[in-house]
Amino acid sequence: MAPLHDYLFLSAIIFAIGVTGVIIRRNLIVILMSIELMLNAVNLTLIAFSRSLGAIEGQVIVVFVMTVAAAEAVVGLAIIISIFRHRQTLDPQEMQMLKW
Amino acid sequence: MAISIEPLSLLRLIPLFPLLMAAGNIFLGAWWGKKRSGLLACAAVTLSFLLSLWVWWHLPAAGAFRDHLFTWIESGTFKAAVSLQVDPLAAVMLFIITGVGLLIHIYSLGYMGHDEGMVRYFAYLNLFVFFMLLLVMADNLLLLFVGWEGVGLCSYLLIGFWYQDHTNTIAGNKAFIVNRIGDFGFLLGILLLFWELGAQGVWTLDFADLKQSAHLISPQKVTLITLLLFAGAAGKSAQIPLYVWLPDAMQGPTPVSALIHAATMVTAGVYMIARLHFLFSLAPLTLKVIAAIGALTAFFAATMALAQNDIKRVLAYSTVSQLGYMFLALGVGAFSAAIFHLFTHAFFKAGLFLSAGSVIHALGGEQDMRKMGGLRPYLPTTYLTYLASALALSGAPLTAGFFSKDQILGQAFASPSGSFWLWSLAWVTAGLTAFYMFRQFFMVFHGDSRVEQRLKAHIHEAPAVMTMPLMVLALGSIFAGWLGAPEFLWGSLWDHWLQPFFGGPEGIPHGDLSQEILLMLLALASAGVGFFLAYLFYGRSGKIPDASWAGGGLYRWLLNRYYVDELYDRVLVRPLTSGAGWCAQIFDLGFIDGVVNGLAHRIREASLFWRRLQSGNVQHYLLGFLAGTLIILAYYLGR
Amino acid sequence: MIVDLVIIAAKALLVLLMVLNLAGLLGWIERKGSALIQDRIGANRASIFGFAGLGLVNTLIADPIKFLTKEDFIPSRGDRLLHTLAPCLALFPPLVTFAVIPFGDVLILGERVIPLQVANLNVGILYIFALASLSVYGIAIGAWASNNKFSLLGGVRGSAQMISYEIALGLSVMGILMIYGTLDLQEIARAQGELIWGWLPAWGIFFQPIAFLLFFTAAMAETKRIPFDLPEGESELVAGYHVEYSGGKFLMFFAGEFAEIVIVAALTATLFFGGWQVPFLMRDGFHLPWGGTLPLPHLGVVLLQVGAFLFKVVFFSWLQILLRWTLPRFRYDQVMRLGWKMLLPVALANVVVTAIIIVMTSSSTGP
Amino acid sequence: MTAPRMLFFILATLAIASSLAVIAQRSVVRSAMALVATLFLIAVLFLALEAPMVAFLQILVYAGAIMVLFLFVIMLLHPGASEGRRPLWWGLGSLTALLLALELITFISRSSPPTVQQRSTAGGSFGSPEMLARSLFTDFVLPFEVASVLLLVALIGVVVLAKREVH
Repeated sequence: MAPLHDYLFLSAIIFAIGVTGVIIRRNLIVILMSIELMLNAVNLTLIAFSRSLGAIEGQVIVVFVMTVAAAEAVVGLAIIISIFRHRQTLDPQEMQMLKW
Repeated sequence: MAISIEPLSLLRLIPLFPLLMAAGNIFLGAWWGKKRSGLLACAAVTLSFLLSLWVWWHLPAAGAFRDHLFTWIESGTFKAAVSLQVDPLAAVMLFIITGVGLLIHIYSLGYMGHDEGMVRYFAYLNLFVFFMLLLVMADNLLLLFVGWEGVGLCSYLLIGFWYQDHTNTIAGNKAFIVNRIGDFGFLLGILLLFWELGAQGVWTLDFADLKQSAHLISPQKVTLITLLLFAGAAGKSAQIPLYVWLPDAMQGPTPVSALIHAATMVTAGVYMIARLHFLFSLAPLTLKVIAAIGALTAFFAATMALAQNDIKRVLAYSTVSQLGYMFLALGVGAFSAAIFHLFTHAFFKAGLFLSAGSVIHALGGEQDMRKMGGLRPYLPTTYLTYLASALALSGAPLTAGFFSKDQILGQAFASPSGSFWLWSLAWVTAGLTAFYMFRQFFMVFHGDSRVEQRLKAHIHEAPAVMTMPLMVLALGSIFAGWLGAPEFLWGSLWDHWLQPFFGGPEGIPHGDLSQEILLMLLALASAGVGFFLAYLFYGRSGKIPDASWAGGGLYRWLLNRYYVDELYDRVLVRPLTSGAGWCAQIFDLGFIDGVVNGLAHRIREASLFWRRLQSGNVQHYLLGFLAGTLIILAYYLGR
Repeated sequence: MIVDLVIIAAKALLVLLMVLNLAGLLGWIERKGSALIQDRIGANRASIFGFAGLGLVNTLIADPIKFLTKEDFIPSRGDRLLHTLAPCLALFPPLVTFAVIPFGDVLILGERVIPLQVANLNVGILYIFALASLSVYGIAIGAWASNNKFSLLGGVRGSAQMISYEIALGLSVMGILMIYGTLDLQEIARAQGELIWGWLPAWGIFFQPIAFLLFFTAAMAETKRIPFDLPEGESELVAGYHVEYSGGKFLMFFAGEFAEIVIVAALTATLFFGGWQVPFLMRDGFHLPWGGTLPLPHLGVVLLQVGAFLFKVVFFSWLQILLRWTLPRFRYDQVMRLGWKMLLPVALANVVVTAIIIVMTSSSTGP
Repeated sequence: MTAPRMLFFILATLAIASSLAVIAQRSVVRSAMALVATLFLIAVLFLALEAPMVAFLQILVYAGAIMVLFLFVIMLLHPGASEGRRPLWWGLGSLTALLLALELITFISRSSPPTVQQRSTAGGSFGSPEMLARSLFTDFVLPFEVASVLLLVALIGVVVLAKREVH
C-alpha cells in the first residue's frame, strides 16, 4: 500500500482541479461536475485515512457523502433544467439578477 | 391615620349603568327612538344616584369601600389594578356627579326634546358620567388618568355637539387642545412621580401606597411633580393661563355647559389636588403658586365677567372665577373648604346655567342680554330659581355660597399660608361677583323689554320637566351651605364628614371668633356694594347705560377679555404656526431634506461603487472565498 | 507465482473465448431460430466451397468479414473520439462482468486447487451491477457523438430506461442475497447445492419465484432487446442510437448485445438455477436422495458441472431469443410504467416479505 | 519502487489527467466522460485501499447513476453555445487553485502521519460488506435514516422543480 501522504497529495490536487473548474468554467453542468470532483477528492481522503487508521467509520462516511452527493446532483440538475427552460442558457454570468 | 377599607362589589355598578346605557344608546338608540333613549339614560343615572346615596349612607360605618375588578398591568412589583374605591371625598363627588347629573339629564329631556341628535346626546352624556365616575372612584393615578382623558374626550364631543356649525367644532377643538396642554403636564407629573418613587424602590401609583411613601421623594422633586400635576389641573379646571377654553365651550347645548363646565368636569382638577393633598402638602412652594393663581384667576375672571353681554359667557367667567376660589382654598391648605365650595357651587352654578338655558329656550336661542330685559312676568319660575342661585353665588347671607365663600375668605386670611393680599383679592372679587351677577339679573329680568318683536309672542315658561330640576337646584343653592356653617352658628357637619380623609384639625385652622365675624361682615359689605352698584347702574333706570361710562378704554379692555385670546394668538399661536410653516417649508426642505438627501446620495454613490463587489456571479464569490481560505492556510503555514 | 498468473490468465482467456464464441453462436441461433419461429429458411446463401452449414458460414465467417471491411463512417459534425469510444464502452462491461461468474466448483490438479472463477470477489453481485450500470455509456455516448436526432432520442430513451430498470433489477436480487446471506456469487452457487427436505435442490427459483420473474424481465429490459428495444425502435427512430454506426463499430455494439444476453443467462442460472450445480452431484459423484450413490472421478464431476452451467446458459439465452421473437414492442410510456409502477413496487414488496419470513424463521435453520 | 506503489502512481497520473480533462474539455459530454473515468480510477484506488464495497458503490452510484443523469440532462438540454474565452479570469482562477494545491501539499507534507492502530475486524475482513453494514446499522443508524429522508426530500423537490406546469 502506498503511504498515506501519497493519497493525500493526490486528493489535494484533484480537489484543486475541481476548484479551478468551478471558478473558471461558464457552464453550470460542468461546474456541478467539478463539485463532484471535489467531493470525490474528499472521499479519497476519507478512505485513505480509514485504511491508515484501521477505522471503518471513514468508509461509512463516504457512503453518506455519496448519498448526499446523489441528492445534491439530482436537485442541482433539476434546478439547471428549470433555469435552462427560462433562460435558454447555462452560463452563470447570465444569472446574476437573483431572479428569473 | 388609617382608614379601614371594606370590599364592596356593588361599587362597580355605579359606573356600569351609565356605560351600558351609553353603549346601548350608541348601538341600539336608533331602534329605541329619541324618547326612550332619553328616559333610559335618565334611568341609568338614577340607578347610579340611588347606589351613591346608599354608599353615602353606609360609608361612615365602613370608612371606605373598595371594589377590585381585575389587574390591569403587572410588571415586576408594579401593579396597576382596575379597582374602584369610595371614601368620603369620592362620596361627595359621587353625590354631585350623579345628583346634579341626574337633574341635568332630566332637564335635558325637555331642553333637547326637539333636537335631531338626542340619542347621540344622551349617549355622550352617559359616557361623560361614566368617565367622571371612573375618575372619581379610581384608586390609582393611572385609572384616574383614564377617566381624566375620557372626560376630556366627552367634553370635546359635547361642545362640538352641533357640529354642523363650524364655530362649535372650533370651540370643541380649542377645549380639547388646551386640555391636552394641561394633560401633558399631568402625564409628565405622573411619570415623574412614578419614576422618583421607583428610584426609592416603591413601584406604585395607588393612592394608598402613594400616601404611605410620598415622603420618600426629595422636596425639590415633589415641587416639580406637583407643579406638573397642577398644570393638568389648571387645564381641566380652567385656571390662568389655560382658562381660555371654558368661555368658548359655551357653544355646546346649555345643559352640557351646566353639567361639564359648572358642576363636574372642571372640578376634576380640584378633586385631583384634593385627592393628592398629601403630596401637595409636601410642596409649600406649589401651594403658594396654586393660591396665587387661584386668587388671580378669581379676580380677573370676575372682571372679565363684568362687561360680557352673552348670558352664558357671564356665567362661564363666573365659573372660572369660582374655580379660582377653590384653588385659592387648596393653595392655602383648606382642602375641605375647597371641596365644600365645589359642592355648593355645583348647585347654584348648575341652577344658573339651567335657568339661563330656560331663558334661552324661551327666547328661541337668543343669548345676547342686550336683547332681553323685562322677562320676569313671562318666566316666573325661572325668575325665582335664578334669583336664588344668583343670591347664592353672590354670597347673600345664609345661602349656600355665603357659607362656602366665607370659609374660603376666612382661610385665605387666617391660615398659615394665607395672606392679606390673597384675602383682599378674594374680597374684591366677592364684590365684583355680586355686581356682575345682578347686572345680569337686572338686564335679563327687569327693566324695559328689548326682546325682538317677532320673538315676543312666543315667550313661554319652560315645561315642568325643566322647571322641576331648576327648583330642586334652587333649594340646594339656598340650603346646601348649611352643612358647613361656621363654628359660632351651629358648627360644620361638613368638616366632620371630610375630617377622616384630610386628616386632623390642622387642615381647618381657625382664627378667633371676632376676627371671623369681622371678615364675614367685610365680605358681606363687599357683596352689598356690588349689588348696590349693579342696581344703581342697571336696575334703577331700566335701561342699559352707555358702555363708555367708566372710560372707554377699560370697558373695551374688559369687553374683549383683556385681549387674552388675541395675546395667545399673537404670542403663541402665530409664532408657532409661522415657525412650523418655516420649519415645514424652508428648514425641512432646505436643511433636513438636504442633509438626508445629501447623505443618501453619498451612500448611493458609495454603494454604486461597492456593489460591484456583489456581481451576482457565484464564481466571483467563490474566488473571494478561496482567497480567504488561502490566506488562512498561509497564516497557519507561516506560523 | 508465475503459475498463478498463468492460471488466472488462462481462465480469463477461457471465459472470454467462451463468451465471445457463445455470442457468435447466438447470432446463428437467433437467425435460424427466428427463421424457425417465423416458418422460413433463414440465412443459407454464403457458402465455402459449396458448404453453407445451416447458415453457420454466414453468421460466423461471412458477416464479420463483411462488417470489418465496410467503411467506418463517422458523421462530419459528430465527435470522432466519442464516436469511437462508444462501442468499446458497450462491449467492455459485459465481457468484464464474466470475471466473477463461477462456471464450476474447483479443479484440483495435483496439489493445486483452482477455483473455476476468474476473480473471487466478496462483493461479486455489486461488481456485476456496477459494470452493468456502466453499459449505459455505450449507447448514451454513441448516440450523442453521432450528432443525429434519432440517435439522440434513442440515447435519451436508452439511458432513462436503463436507469429505471437497474433499480428493479437490483431490488429483485436483494431477496436472493438475503436468503443466502452473501454477495459472493461462488458462495451463492455452492449454497444452492444443498437439499431441502432431503430431495429438493435449494435453488433460488424455489425460494424466490417472484424475484426470478422480476429479475428476468428487468434484465431483458437492460439488454434493450425486444420487447424493450425502444432505444433502437426501427419504426420510430430508424435504428436509434446506432443509426450512424457501421462496420466494425456496429459489430461491437452487436457483439455487446449478445454478450449481454449471455451475461443475463449466466446470472439467471447462477442466482436462481443453481449455477454449475447438477442436482444431487457432490464433489465425489451423485448422491441420490433415495439412497443410491454413483461415484465419479473428479475430472468427470468438474466437466459435468461446467457442462451443466453451459447448458443452463444456452437454455436461458435461447429463452431470451424466443421471447424476443415472440413478443411485440412496448410503447415507451408502457415501458416506464412497467418499470416504475409494477416491477419496482413488487420488488420492494418481495424484499419486505422475504425479510419478514427470514426474521420469522431465523430461529430455525435457514438454507 | 514496489509494484503497488508503481500501480498507485500510474493510477494517480491517470486520475489527475482525467480530472484535468474534466475542466479543460470544451465539450460537456467529453467532460462528463472524463469525470466518469476519474470516478472509475478513484474507485480502483478505493479497491487498493481495502474498500471494495465502497469502490463498487462508487461505480454504481456515481458512475452508474449520477453521471448517467448528468449525461441525460446534457442530452435533454443540448446546450449549444460554447463558452467565451476569458484568459484573464482563467489565469486568475487557475493561479489561485494552484496556490491552493501548493499550500495544501505543503500543509500535508509538514504534518506527521497519524499513528496506525489496527482494529479488530469483527465480521469479515476490513471493508467487507458485513463490517460496513454492521457499522452503518449500529453506530450510524440515525444518519442512515436521515439520509433516507434526505433522498425522499430530494426526490420530491426534483419532481416539483423539473416538472413542467400542466394546465
